[in-house]
Order: sequence, then structure tokens, then C-alpha cells
Amino acid sequence: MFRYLPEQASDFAHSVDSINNLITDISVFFTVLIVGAMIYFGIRYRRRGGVDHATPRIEGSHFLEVIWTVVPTIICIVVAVYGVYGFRVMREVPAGAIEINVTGRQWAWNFTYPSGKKTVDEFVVPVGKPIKLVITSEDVLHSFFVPAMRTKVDAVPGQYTYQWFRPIKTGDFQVFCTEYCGTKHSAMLAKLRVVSEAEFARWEADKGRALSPAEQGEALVKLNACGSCHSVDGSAVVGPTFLKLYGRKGEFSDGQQYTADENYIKESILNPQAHVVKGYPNPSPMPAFEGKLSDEDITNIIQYIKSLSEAPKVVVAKKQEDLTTMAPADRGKKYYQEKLCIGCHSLDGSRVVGPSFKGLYGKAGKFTDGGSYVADDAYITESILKPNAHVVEGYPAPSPMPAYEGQLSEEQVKDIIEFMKTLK
Amino acid sequence: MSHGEHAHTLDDPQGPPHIHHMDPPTAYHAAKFGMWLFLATELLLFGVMFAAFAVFRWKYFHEFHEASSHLNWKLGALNTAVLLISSYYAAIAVDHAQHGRNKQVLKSLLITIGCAVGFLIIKTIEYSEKYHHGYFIGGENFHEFKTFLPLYFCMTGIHALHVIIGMGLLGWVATLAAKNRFSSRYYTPVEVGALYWHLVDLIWIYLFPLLYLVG
Amino acid sequence: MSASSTTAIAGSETNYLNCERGIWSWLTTVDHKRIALMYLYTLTLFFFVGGIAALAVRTELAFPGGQIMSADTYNRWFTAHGVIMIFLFIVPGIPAVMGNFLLPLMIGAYDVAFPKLNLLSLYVYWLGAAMALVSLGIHPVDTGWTFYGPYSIKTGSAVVWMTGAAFVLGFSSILTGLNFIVTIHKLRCPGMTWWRLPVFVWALYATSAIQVLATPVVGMTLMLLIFERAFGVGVFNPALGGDPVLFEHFFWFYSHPVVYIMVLPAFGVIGEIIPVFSRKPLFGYRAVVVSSMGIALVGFVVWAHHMLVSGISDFSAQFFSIVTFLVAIPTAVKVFNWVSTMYKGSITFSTPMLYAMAFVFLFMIAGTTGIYLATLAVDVFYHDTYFVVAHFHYTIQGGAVIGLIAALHYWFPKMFGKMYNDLIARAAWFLIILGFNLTFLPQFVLGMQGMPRRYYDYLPQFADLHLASTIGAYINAFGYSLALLNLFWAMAVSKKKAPSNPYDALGLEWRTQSPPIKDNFETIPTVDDTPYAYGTPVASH
Amino acid sequence: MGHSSGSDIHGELGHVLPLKTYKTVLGALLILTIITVAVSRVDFGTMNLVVAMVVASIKAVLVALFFMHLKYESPITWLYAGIPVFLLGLLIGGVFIDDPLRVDPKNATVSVAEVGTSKASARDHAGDHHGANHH
Repeated sequence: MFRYLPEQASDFAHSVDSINNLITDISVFFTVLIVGAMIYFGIRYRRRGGVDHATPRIEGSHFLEVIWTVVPTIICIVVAVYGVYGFRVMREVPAGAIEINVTGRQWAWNFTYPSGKKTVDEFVVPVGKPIKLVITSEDVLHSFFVPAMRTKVDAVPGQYTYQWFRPIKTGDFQVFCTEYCGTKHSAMLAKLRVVSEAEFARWEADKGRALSPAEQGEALVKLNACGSCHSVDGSAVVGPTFLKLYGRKGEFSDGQQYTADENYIKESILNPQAHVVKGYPNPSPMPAFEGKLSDEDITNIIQYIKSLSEAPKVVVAKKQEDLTTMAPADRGKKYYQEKLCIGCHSLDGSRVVGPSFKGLYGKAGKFTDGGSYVADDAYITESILKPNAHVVEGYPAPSPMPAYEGQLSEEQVKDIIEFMKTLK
Repeated sequence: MSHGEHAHTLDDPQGPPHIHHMDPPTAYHAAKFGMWLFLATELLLFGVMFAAFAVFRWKYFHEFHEASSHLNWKLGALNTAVLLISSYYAAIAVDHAQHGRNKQVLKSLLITIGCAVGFLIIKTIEYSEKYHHGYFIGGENFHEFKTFLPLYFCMTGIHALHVIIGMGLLGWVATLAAKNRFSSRYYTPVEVGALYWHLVDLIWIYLFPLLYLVG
Repeated sequence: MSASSTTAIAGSETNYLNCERGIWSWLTTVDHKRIALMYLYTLTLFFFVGGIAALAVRTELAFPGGQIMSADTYNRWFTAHGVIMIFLFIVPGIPAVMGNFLLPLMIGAYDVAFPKLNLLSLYVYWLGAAMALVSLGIHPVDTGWTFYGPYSIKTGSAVVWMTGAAFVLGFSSILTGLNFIVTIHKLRCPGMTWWRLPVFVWALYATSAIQVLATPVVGMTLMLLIFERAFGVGVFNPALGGDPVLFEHFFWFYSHPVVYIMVLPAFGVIGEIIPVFSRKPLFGYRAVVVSSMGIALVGFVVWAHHMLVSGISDFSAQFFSIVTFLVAIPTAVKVFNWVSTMYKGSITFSTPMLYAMAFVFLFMIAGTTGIYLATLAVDVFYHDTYFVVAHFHYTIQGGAVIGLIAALHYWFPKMFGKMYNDLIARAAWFLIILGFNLTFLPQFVLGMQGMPRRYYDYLPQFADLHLASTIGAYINAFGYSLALLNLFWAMAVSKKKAPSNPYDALGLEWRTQSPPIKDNFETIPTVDDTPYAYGTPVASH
Repeated sequence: MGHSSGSDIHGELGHVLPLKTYKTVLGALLILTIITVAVSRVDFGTMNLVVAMVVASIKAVLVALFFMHLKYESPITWLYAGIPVFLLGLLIGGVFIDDPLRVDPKNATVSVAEVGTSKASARDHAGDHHGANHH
């Protein structure tokens, strides 16, 4: 009854839920018992006909007092101890946890990975690995809450707190800020993406292609939470929107005219108090970024703001790669990446779960059933589409590899084989 | 406890004031007990700052130690003596009141208040010393010793405020003594006022070693 | 209870209401009953203001996305709701209104120990209320009623006025508590021994002790917060070496016990109502009394359970989680005793009794959901979600407010010498209980699904339950309006006179006329039995 | 109530003490002040704090018992004089089982044997780039 907790995505979520459900059952039992007794007494001993009937002067019962002191005490001790043990698991981080630094700020979550990779409002972790989040805040109190993992801890400025969890399934999970932190408290959300270990490895190694200045500027704007006060869609927040800001003309509070050119934007970022535009709060509530942003950073931000002022381009959702013009081996490589083969099959000869693709083509060996094979086109095709048909000696049987029958066409398999051939 | 019982007190300048709902001894004990309860709240009011002091002293041990040596312990000790003497005279005032000696009550209370003025003057000297070194509230060295100086000024400042309130209270009691209001049958204001004053002394008994000596 | 010298002059024309006339006679009165009424009127006003804030918040949350206000406005409304309901309404609540009115009557005294101090408490309360209104007028606070730093140090809103108001209101609370403690110690009438005190008086005693001993802590804490903003002292500001978690400790050292300031008197009210309408002695009177004192005491030891995920040490989280369960035991004892009182009774479902029974039901939910929040591993999930919101509304509204409304209905004939329309009162009861549960039961589910509190906007998956909650809030508000209008009409317009003792109750307050005379009793009464001596004595006991 | 069974003279209401008592107490208070100052001039480490607090408490008790006549008050007054001291101890105790026991997240990892791939453990120390803890 009353089982509403969200899906369980961490290994201790189950035990939290079982304590929770135990309390629910106890609570329902006692509520029904007491309220039931009250209603029963009410009906059974109701005054009839507007006249009081004789009642006994029962003043109490030591026996009952002892019973209803001792029984709740025992229940409380059991639940309390259960809860404390559940909590201890949440505080004992297993060795080898991946440590991610999390910084809360009004109103964004910043994540820094051991590799130095930084993200905002979204973080990616591998499934099955313990993840430790070391949390702090730059300004006011926040709280980092991942319902599916059953973890939460406040982000306190000036000190570090932590939480850990081990995700047991892949998928996207919601992160909330649960300590009130001002205007956009309810918008201080983040996304947790749990992916396979292989995908995580690739994601973390991916430094991204070289970003254009405007894109770098966009990243800086995100990282510094400029969006808390400056929208990019034209809506008014605290400060002016960045949309079509560049080139705008206006008047300062002292009556001076200005044009929103490079110098104006630069000054506004480094020293917001120097000139405040008419109609905006004076003195400006914006912090000065002098010494916090390099000249190059500023230039990039200006490029970004400029890009928001150009005539709206037709935004291309995603550049479609023209598969037809690619070499078959390149297409194979692409499938190899997309299907996450990298998780089990290396390209450098090292053995992970399955055999490395390097030098695989043409290799000979024995199956677990005693038969022998040569890694030719037919063998590889069968291995991809029906991995369990034959498992090579020394590898786990049945094979943990998913069957790609129906997921990859024969053409695509051929491309992958072409890719393998290049890995001599 | 019926209504007209104490009507005679209206004609008796040294008897307890007419309170219709309590007999005089009950009124006396109620007032004293009420003041004790109030002192309990006062103690906890300061308690918050003592708790904060304890935790920050643990956290910033060296800063607090260093900062303490910047305070003038001689003036602090002098102030301790001044307050102890004032407290003594407050107790003596109660004794005089219990014997109905209104003149002596007035004299003792004036000495108490005089000591309080002395205490505030010495405190002012200390504060102005701090001010010249930029240690005062808003000064450039206000946070040099982390939270020590802020706590020092909060604690001594609020204590000084209590000294001033106590002076007002005792001043009012003194005017009653000047009007010959007290007798062995009625001296509640003297006792209650003195109780308040002793608390002011009590707090300082802890403030002095904590702030000036051990830091 | 046989009373040797009680006086109830039925039909006497002078009473405390008409003995003096004119606004000035009210503003300068030292009569505890008149002071109680002035508290009642002011509190009712703030109950409506706080209620409007609640409706504003619920209306905004009816659907996802912004509805009628901006996020900043929303933050101010929910803060106003919290601050007004807590500091201006429910903390003074039952003690200042019902306690002031009943305490001297119940113990057989002419007045409280310090009548002038009592009036001063009221003026201090009005001063605090005025400061709160100034704050709302110049720049409504957006910190939440908890004033957590560093946000409360940084925000541009009028925090100093509001925390100053809370400080002043705390002072009023201290003076009232002090007055009550001295009164109970010094002014009990002959024969009124400690074990004959009505449980409501015991509850007031426990409450007063908390008011006197816990309030100064938050007073100084808020004062330090004011210094923080005015002088930059830095005690709670991490940028200056301070610790925001220390603020939480100090704040909850008061603000947890304050929950018992709100709800203990309500327990007392229920303990008075159930015996009268069951015609039975209060079952386990001493256990009920001891549990009140136990709750007051234990209430001081458990404060950091509000901070289990705030970054406190693991040791203290475990310590405070375990000791929190100590609260559950005396609370359970009370509930069992109330229900047992009804056993073999002669039960009348009068309006006060209906409220008392609803109270037991609502408080069962409040209490059992408290178990979730005390349990450490589970609280990590529930902390700062709607589950907490629902839980404390079940304790504070389902407990303290329902207790106050029950008390108003129960003692109304005594207070005004009139009778209210019973049918409307029952209809209002139904609407209040229905609306209340419709508002807050969905919030438990929202909390279980992970919906955080103090959110202006929410994910679409939470929409249905939020809408249900909003509808419930309107029904609830309508119910309260109906109940209070009914009482107001009875008080101001109705001519339906109430007898001195309409319920055949044994408490001393029923031994004087309705409304009582200015000094409560012609002569101080004497008692020689408990106020719960209902029913026929049985041999086995 | 309020009248104690003390040996000294009883006034009509409260307790009357001989003047000598007040003088003796004042003398003791001043001497204790000198002692606490003198002790503080020598460095005894933590003992300085202990001595200072013990001496201050003796002084406080003297003031309460004699100047404030607590010695002759009813038990309930003793109770309400004691409770704030108890609560203050509770508050300080409650804060002290928190702050000094907070762990730096760096040290929160237990050495329970745990399967972690070599990749992850090698990375484990790499995240050590945030500042020292708050003290």
C-alpha cells in the first residue's frame, strides 16, 4: 500500500525503500487500529435519545500504560536502528569511486571530472561504478538531490560535503536543488545520465571538436551563470537580454549616450558599475568580472553576443554526414562507435571482455564445442548477428554480447568487416 | 484573598501596593520568581553567543589566542572589580531595604549606579582603543582574527546594553527609595532590581576570562 | 468535583465584557479575559492574511509554469505565509488566546500573576506585528520563514525588519510564558494540587517553559543575523569565516521546541474535550501529564533532525535521528489515552467533540509520517520535499489549528455567553477536514515522488496532484471562513444565550457565570477532587 | 514558601543575611579575580581555559548563592536557575558533536575492498584539486 517512491537506480535505493515500506505498513496498521477504535467506541457508546447513560469512572490502567509505552518504544528502536544502518551505507564510499566535484551556484550546477572535463547542469557517469560527488557552493545554500539514487546533501559555501551512489541501470535521471536558494530555485535542475562504462570512457575522453569563438563564449556564459540575469531569448530578467544586444543604442543613467559595441560590452562585464543603463538597478547588482575573465574570454563572449544579434539563421538540427560518400571502412568505424562495440572490443590489441578487433580478421581458433574456425566474413557476420551460435574457447559462454540481428543490416556488417580489415 | 482585604495599604506609604488578586507575600515571591525566570531567558540569550564563541574558538584557536592578547586585560580586570563592587552594593541595598532604611538603600543604589557609569567609561576607553587600530565594527581589521572581534563586540556590546538597562531599573528603584517607599514589609522592587543587576555581573564574570585571558 | 465556595450567579447582568465600555477601557485593561479577546481578534486577522498568502501560493501552483505571479513574487508569498502563520498566528495561538482566557479561571484565580505584564505582552506583540507589516510593506522578505544564511544575508529584501519583528514577537512570547509559569505556581486556589490541575493547564505549563527557555536562543540568533546585515559581523557568513550551519543549529534549537509550543496546548484542549463529551474521566491522567512534560523536555534534545542532510557530521546525524524517536513515545501514549477515554463512555458528537476526533485522526497521520522523517536513511530522501510540507501541516494545521478551533467552539459559550449555530459549525467542520486532507494527502504522494519544496514551477509529472491540492486548499479556506463567520455572527449578532455550564462539565471555569464577571469569581473557590470525576465510581478501581 | 530553614535571621518576606557574609563574599570574589588573572599570565595550555572557567564558575555560584539569595530560595527557583545552564550545555554539546566531527570528503572513502577497474582507481587521486577544508 502507498508505494510511490520513484524508480530505484542505485544499489542502496532498494534498502531505503524497504525501510520506507516497513514504516508505511506500521503506520497504516496503527492509524487503522487507533482511528478504528475511536470510531468503534464513538458508535458503540454513543449517547442515545439525548440522555446520558451511566458511565464507569475508569481512571486508567497501569498495565495498558506500560503496554503502549513499551510497544512503540520497541518499534521505534527497530526502525531507528534500521534507518541508521541504511544511512551508514550511504556515507561509506567504496574505494575506487569516481570522484566528481560539484559546485552549486545561483542557479546552476557545475561538474568537474577527474580528467578536468567540466559540464554544466548535466553530468554523465558509468553504470555499475561507485560515484562520489564532492559538493560545495559558491554563494548560498543549495542541496543536491537525485531522487532515483535516494541521495541528497546540502551544498554549503565554505565547506565540502559529499554523497555517493552506484547506479544500477542506465538512463537519464532528474537532479533537483532542494535547499531554497532564491529566484530560480525551482529551475536549478540538472540531468544525470548513466551510460555504459564504454560510453562513459568515450564521453570523458571526448574533448570535443575545436569550438568556434562564439561557441566558447556560449560555454563561458553558461559556466558563469550569466543566464540567471541575462536571457538569450529576449525575455527580461534582471539585466538586459543578450538577444540583439549588440549594436543597440541607448542612454546611461547619467544621460550619456552609448552604443552597445565591443568596448561597451567589455566594460560592462569587467566593471558593471562604470556606467549603468537607464532603467536598470543602480548600483548594478552584477559582480565585476575584472580578474576573473581573460581578454580572450571576453572576446569570445562578445562573439557569442554578436551571434545572437545576427539575423536568425535557419538552425540545422544536426549536420547529416553523407554516408554514401564515405569509404566502407569509415562507415564501419562509425557503426563500431555508435553501437558501443568499444565497450568490449578494443582496437589496440588489448583484451577487454571480447577479443580485440586488431588483427582479428583472418585469425584461426577453436570454439567451446571443440569446432575450429577461421575469422572470415561468414564467421564475423555470424558472431555479430548471433553471438551465441558459437563461442570461442576462453571467452564467457553464453556470450554476454547482444545479438545485432535486425539491428544491423548485412550492408552495415560488411562495412564493419571492412573496418576490421584495416586493423592489421 | 477577598477584595477589600488590603484596602488599608492605601493609607500606608511603606506597605505593599494594593494588588487585588494576590496577598502581599505571594506578590513578593511571585515577583522574585518571575525575575528568576526572566534571568533564565537572559542567560540563554547570552548562551547563544557563548556557544558561538566556543565553536569558533575551537575552529580558529590560534586567531582567538592571538586576538585575546590584543585586548587590554588590565582594563578588563579593573572593570571586573568595578562590577563586583557594584554587585556588592546592590546586595547591600537589599539588606538595607529589608531593614526599612530607605536612605541607605538610596545611597547603596547610587554607588551601584556610579560603578556602572565607571564600567561604561572604561568600556568606552577600550572601544576607542580598538577603534584607533581599525578593530572596531566596520574597521579594516575587524576580521583580522576571524570571528573573534565580531563576537567580542557583540558580547560586550549587548552586555553593555544590559548595564544601561540595569542602570535605568536601579535608578527607578532609587527614586522609590528617595520617596521612602520601602519597609521590611515591602521591598520587592529593590530585590528584583538587584537580582537583575547581579545577572549583569554574572555574565561579565564569564566574559572577562573568556575574552581577555584565555581567548 | 464538589466545590465548597464557588459562585455562579446565573443571569447576572454585569460581566467582563460590559463592565466597562469604550475602546480606551479595552486598550488599558489588565483583565486577562479582555487581553485574550484582543489577541483573538488580532490573531484571526493574521490567520486570514496568512491564509490569503497560502491561497496565492496554491493558486500559483495549480498548474505547471507561471500562473499569476513571477518567481520572486511567489518566493515572497510563501515566506509571508510562513512568517505570518508561525510568528504572528500559531506561536501565540492557543496560549495567548485560550490560555490567557482560561488559565486563571481553571486554577481558581482572579487574574494572572502579573496583569500589567500581560497587557505589555500584548503591546509587544502588536509592535512585532507592526514591524512585520512594515517589512511586508517596504520589501517583502523572500528567505522563507527559516531565514537561512547566507541567502538571508545577501538578499535585498527587508530581512532586518522581519527578523526584528520575530525578535520582538519572541519577547512577547517570553513574557506570556513567564507570567503563566508564575501564575500556575503561585495562584492555584485552595485544594488545587498539581495532580488536580486540568491537563490544559499542564500543557500550558509545559508550553510556557519552552517559551521562556527556547525563545531567547532564537532571539539572539536573529539579532546576530541583524548584526550580520548591519555590521557584517560574519558569524554566519562563510565569506567572513562564519558558518551557515551554525545558524541552522541555533535556529532549530528554538524552532524545533516551538513546534511543541504550537501543539502541546492543542493536546491539552483535546484532553479537556474528550472526557466531557464521553462522560468519563481522562484515561491515564498522570500518564498524559507526564507525557506533556516529557515532550517538552525531549523537544530540546532533537533539534538537528531538521539538519540531517545539511552537512552536519555523520555522528550527530545518527545521534539526532535516534533521539528524535523519543518524541514518538509520549505522543503515542497521549493518543492511546484519549481514545481509551471514550471506552464505555456516553458519547455526544458535539462540534468540539467532532474536532477532537478529527484531531486524533489527523495527528495519527502527522505522527506516523514523522517516523519517516526521523528515520535517517529515509529522511535523506524526504528532506525538503513536499513530504515534509505535508507532515508539518498535519501537525500544525491538523494539530494546533484544529485544536484552536476546537477550543474556540468548546469554550465559546463561556467566553461570550452565547451559542453558535451548531448545524453551520458542523458543516464547516466537514469542509475543513475534507479540504485539509484533499490539500495535504496529495502532498505526501508528491513528496514520495521526489517533488522538492519551495518550488515556483514543477515538472509536468507532478501536475495532477498539485491541482488536487489547490482545490483542497480552497475548500479548506472556505471551511475556515464559514466556521469563523458562524462564531462571529453568534458573538456579535445572535441573541441565543448560553447557560453557565452547557456541557455539565466539572472544570472550575464552568463554575462561574457566562460570560464571567470581571474578577472571574466572587470569592476564590476551593476544590477537593480532580476536574475529571465523571461517571460512577467502580469498585475495582 | 520562600522561607528557608536556614539558620540566619528571617525577614518578613525574604531572607536577611548578616552584613559580614556580603563582605566575605565580595572579598572572595576579588581574590578569585586576582587568581584568575595571575594564572592566565602563565601558559598552562588547555589548563588555562579549565582554570579560568572553574574560577569563573566558583565566582558565579558565590554571586548566585549569596548576593542573589539563591541558597534560601525554593527548589523550583533552583530548578529554573539550573535549567538554562543545562540547556546551554546541551546547545554547546550539540554543536560540538557536529562541527569538530565533520569529515573532509577526501577522507570519507573507506578502505573496504571494492571492485574498481584499474582505470578508475588510477584516476582516483586525480580529482584532488579543490582547496583544503574550512580550517
